[in-house]
Amino acid sequence: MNILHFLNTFFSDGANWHGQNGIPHRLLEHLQYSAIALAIAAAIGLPIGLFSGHTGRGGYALSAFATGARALPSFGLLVLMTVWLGELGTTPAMIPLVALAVAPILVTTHEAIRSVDPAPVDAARGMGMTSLSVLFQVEVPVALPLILGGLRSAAIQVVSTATIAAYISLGGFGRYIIDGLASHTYADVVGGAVLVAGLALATIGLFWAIGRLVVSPGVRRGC
Amino acid sequence: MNSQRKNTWSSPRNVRLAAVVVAAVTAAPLLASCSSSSGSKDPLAAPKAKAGTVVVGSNNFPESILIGDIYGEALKAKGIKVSYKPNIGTRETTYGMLKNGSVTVLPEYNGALLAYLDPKAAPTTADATASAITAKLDPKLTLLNPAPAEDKDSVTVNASTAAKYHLTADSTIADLAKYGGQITFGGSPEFQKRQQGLVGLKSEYGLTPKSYKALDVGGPLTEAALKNDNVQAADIFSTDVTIAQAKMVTLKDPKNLFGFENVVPLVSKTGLPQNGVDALNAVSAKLTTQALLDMNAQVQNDKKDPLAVAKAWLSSAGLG
Amino acid sequence: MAGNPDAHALSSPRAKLARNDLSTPRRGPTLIRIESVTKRYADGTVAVDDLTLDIPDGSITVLVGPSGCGKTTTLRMINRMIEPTGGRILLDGQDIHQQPVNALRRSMGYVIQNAGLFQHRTIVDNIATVPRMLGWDRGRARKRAMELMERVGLDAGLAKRYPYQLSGGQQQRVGVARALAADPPVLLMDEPFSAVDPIVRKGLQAELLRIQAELGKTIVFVTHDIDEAIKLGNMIAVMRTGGHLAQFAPPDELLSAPADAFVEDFLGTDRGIRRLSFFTSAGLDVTTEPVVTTGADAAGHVLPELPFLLVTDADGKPLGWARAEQGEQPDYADLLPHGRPFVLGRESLRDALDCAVLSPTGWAVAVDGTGRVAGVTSQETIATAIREAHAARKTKPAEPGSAAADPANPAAAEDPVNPAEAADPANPAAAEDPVNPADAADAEAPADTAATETPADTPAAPGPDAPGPDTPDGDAGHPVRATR
Amino acid sequence: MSAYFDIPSDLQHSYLGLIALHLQEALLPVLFGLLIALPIALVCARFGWLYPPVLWVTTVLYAIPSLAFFVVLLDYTGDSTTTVEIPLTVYSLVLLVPAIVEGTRAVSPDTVAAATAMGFGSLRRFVQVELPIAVPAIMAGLRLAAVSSISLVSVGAIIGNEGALGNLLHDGQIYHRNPLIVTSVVTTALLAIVVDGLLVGLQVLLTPWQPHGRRAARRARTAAAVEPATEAELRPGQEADAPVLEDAAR
Repeated sequence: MNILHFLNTFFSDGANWHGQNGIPHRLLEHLQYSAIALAIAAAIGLPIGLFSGHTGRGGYALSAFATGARALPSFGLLVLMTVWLGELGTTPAMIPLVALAVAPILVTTHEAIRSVDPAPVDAARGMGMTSLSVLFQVEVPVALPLILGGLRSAAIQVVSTATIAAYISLGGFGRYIIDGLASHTYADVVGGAVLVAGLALATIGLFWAIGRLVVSPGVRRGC
Repeated sequence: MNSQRKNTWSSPRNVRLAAVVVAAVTAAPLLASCSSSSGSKDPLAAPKAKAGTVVVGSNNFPESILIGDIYGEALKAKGIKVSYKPNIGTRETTYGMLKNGSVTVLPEYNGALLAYLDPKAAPTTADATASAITAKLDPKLTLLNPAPAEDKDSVTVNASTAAKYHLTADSTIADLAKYGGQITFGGSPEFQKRQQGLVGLKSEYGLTPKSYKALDVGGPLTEAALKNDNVQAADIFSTDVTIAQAKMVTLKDPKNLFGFENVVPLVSKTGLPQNGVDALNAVSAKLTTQALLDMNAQVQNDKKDPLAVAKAWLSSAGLG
Repeated sequence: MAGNPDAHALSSPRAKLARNDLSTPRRGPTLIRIESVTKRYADGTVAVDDLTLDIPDGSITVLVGPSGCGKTTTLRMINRMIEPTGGRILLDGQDIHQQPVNALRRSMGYVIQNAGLFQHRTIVDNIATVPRMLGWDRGRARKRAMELMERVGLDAGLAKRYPYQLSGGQQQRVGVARALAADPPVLLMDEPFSAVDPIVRKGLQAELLRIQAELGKTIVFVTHDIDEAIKLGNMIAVMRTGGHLAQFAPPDELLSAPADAFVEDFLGTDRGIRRLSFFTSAGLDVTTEPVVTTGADAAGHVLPELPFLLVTDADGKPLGWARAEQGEQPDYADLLPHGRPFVLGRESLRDALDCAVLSPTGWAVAVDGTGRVAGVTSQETIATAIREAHAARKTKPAEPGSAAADPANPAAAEDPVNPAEAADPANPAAAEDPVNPADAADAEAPADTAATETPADTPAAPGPDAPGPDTPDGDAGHPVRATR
Repeated sequence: MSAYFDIPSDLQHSYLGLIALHLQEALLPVLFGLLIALPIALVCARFGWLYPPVLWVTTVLYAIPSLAFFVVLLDYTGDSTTTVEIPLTVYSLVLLVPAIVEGTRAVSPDTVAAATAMGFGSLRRFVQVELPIAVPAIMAGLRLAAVSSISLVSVGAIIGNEGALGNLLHDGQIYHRNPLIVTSVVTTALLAIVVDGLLVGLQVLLTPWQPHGRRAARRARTAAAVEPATEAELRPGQEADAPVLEDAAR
């Protein structure tokens, strides 16, 4: 098979395993871009989503914002930021990645908090919990699986989209794809694609593990 | 409802049916991809151009698009049906499309093409270049007459680097090689693996930069990288209007690594009628480096549309 | 089962209430006073309209009414989950609006439909929530939680479970335990038993009455179920759509004298029968004449009006009815079922009548607290007792309307016979959630339902409660309540 | 304005032409995705054991970056819109299959039982009962697919002018015409928002039984505030319990 042949070519090439263009270095770069983008997006999306979900306010503004954020073309934004900021650092790449990740985090967090069974929340308020206690002791623990789901979905998209950073001369696995396209070495393209997909799947696994660790068995229901 | 129809979907017959549906849906793309990949050695199996229409392609940088427009309009002036496929990508891609017939005419640069076809060739004259290319060229393709216009890849350093290492217009790439361990080199992604690229720079001049930054084909990323000192030296087209603007210094290439870079139409033997060949040769006869520089400036500086610039030049040259 | 019916009867909430009223008037007559309270929403909807209500201390006050009558809104205004737009609510004479809202809420237990448990916390941590908020250390809070689990009849083995592993009935018990955790004087209950099936609900209601008998909380209880209201309430506030108070009265008075057509309609058509629940069977005439021990000589036992003899075993427990003409010996091997007997003195005239109607002979079997036959009685005798009971209160069952204006003895109703259901000899324990799949799957701990969901049979303090002011007095034959 | 809307000749389309091309490249795949997703979802809904493996396959497909997908397909389908449309079809499919399956699964068991009792066959019940009730969930999936598809088309510019409005990005760079880049980004975003809005409108038309808009939402809130605990508001929790308990029993 064609693809398998390419994969073999790519992964058995010793040059792809060390140095600046080696897989370990590109992996670190890719992880770095993804993690920073996700962290910024979470720092924006989680507090707003928690607050709006808890108060039930701003739902419309939020969904409008999310629609807008989703509508922004990542690649276009990348190019636009490159020409506007006139530099080649990570900033132009971070903006589209953050814009991409904020929407799912924000909306899922909001919806997750909103969808918490109102009965325990009512009970918690009725027994005199402060608003913050209600949020962090009742709503968040119950909404955690959904919130993690939003983060996971954002993380997958970021990992997958971070490939386009290579278009503006950054590193990461996208390097193999862009360079492979330019020099017509398909082994590199296929290898890069498989690495990115693998990383995305590893991300799913990571979030599954986090879920096992932090979600109460009472919420997981032993499944 | 009679009882026989009650469990339509769980009867064994329908389990099979379901399995078939799923199998078919998932297998179809796989089958499709297998058949097309095993069928042809060359994967670029795009549909052939419509008979009678000349497809003018171009690579993904403005000058190539501009020359493509010139070729196309010149052919149209001879009453030939033309369709454009501009801005395709790199030579690695466009050459394949010429071979499989999805592109008929492509503006090329003879030295670069040769370096692609035969990285080891080192011709010293334009004619030797042409014959070397012809020897390696796909039998379905041919080169028409080269134009006097030249546009080379060049190793260009930015103003601060030039000052730092005392590089002037008289310096050579070898002079930069001494400082290779201190510079980051920029260029297109494909430059890294080309003979007319890092490979040749190392073998001919011993230049091994500290690191390489993959940018674009002598485009805005490269220019910006040079200006911001993200890279200290870069591959940039010798006809690029920003070299002069930003007081960059282009280093001499005494070993002709970037060889003879005359603009030349690369065409499919069967796709272009004789009057088309004549028309393109007429264009090449009049296309000078100065004309190219002027037109590039109109596109880049005056923001004129390349097609309009091409038409204007053709009519001024009496070809349009 | 039914080992000590008298003790149970006397530990009924009303008994407890009465004792409190007479001996320890802790806070005066009214703990919560709702004064001209109105709740109007921004869109103009009026949920509660100028409601004034005095909720007596240490008893169960039920707010009942159809959907949209503002009963829940009223309840939620008491712990300031909803702020009124007019009027004020006093707790112990203090305007609750002047008090810090969370401190106020922590001083009131709050139980809602579906319990509202925190699914991410174990049962013991759920119950310990308020104590922990009040700053108790973990050990003390857990210890308290374990005590409460026992009090509400939950097996200690459930402590480390999560809510989803419990049946609906068990969850609701946890909800009650959680509300009681910090020992608040006030308990607000918002349709707590509406979401469980009728059998479980019955068990939970009995359990609530038992706990209330022990703790004597001030309970405000919202329900849309008038039967539940009558069963549980010392006082019942019937509300109508638009947030108006239709009537505020003890259940007996409500049944006998509905204030208007709305209340009458809301009560349903058989309120006369239901009211019989409030008449004790204590003074009912029973005869032991047609009762014989199996195998004994029946000569002279057969009554002219009853061609049957009730046959008991050697211990006096009923075995069944034997057909017998006067002067003949019955066939002890061929007995008709005796049907459900009623416990004389503990159950109401309604139960006695029900037994009689269901009996194959038309005669009801009365037993004592140990299940030994106390006698049999005919439908006619019961009817006489009913007439007398009504007469004692100067009311007539056929014309409840005429009694509506009987304000002479409002306090009487505060002291009714304990509800029949509390002493239901049909085993409510085993019946709790028999259909719940969670329990069914709970093979590891088969004991927890059976052992822990026995509500009525484990009165905690039978002995000391026995002598009380509502002990049936010398005026036997008349309902207890009529004596005050 | 001309700096923004003078489209370079090498794109061979007017501004409006690019928009039309963009919509075609973005939305045809969504349509195909839907057409392929329906039978897959139907089969998954009927045979629950198929759903997890299908979900895994779709997740893996979704993890492939669009750029790599384009480039790999370039090998087979050449420099054509098909190269862009196939990955977008796959992505739409991946979003729509779970949307449809989850949507139909969320249909109340009572409704399904009622339909079955009325004599609906399995297929007919899926098409006439479960699918319509699942429309909001499906539309949510469609909206996501459409919006992300519109955004991803732009990446096609990298494989050689197949990115419709995205091609403006590359041209804006090579011709030093930043306004073209702005045009590309803004137009693409607006297209996504408009298409999203149209899909919302379509959903309103398709689901006349659902309350829509702010007024309906406020009405629902007020009703809930008046009698919060007596309404069915608390039911979701109960419903969520049901399958779990069922599992426990099994």
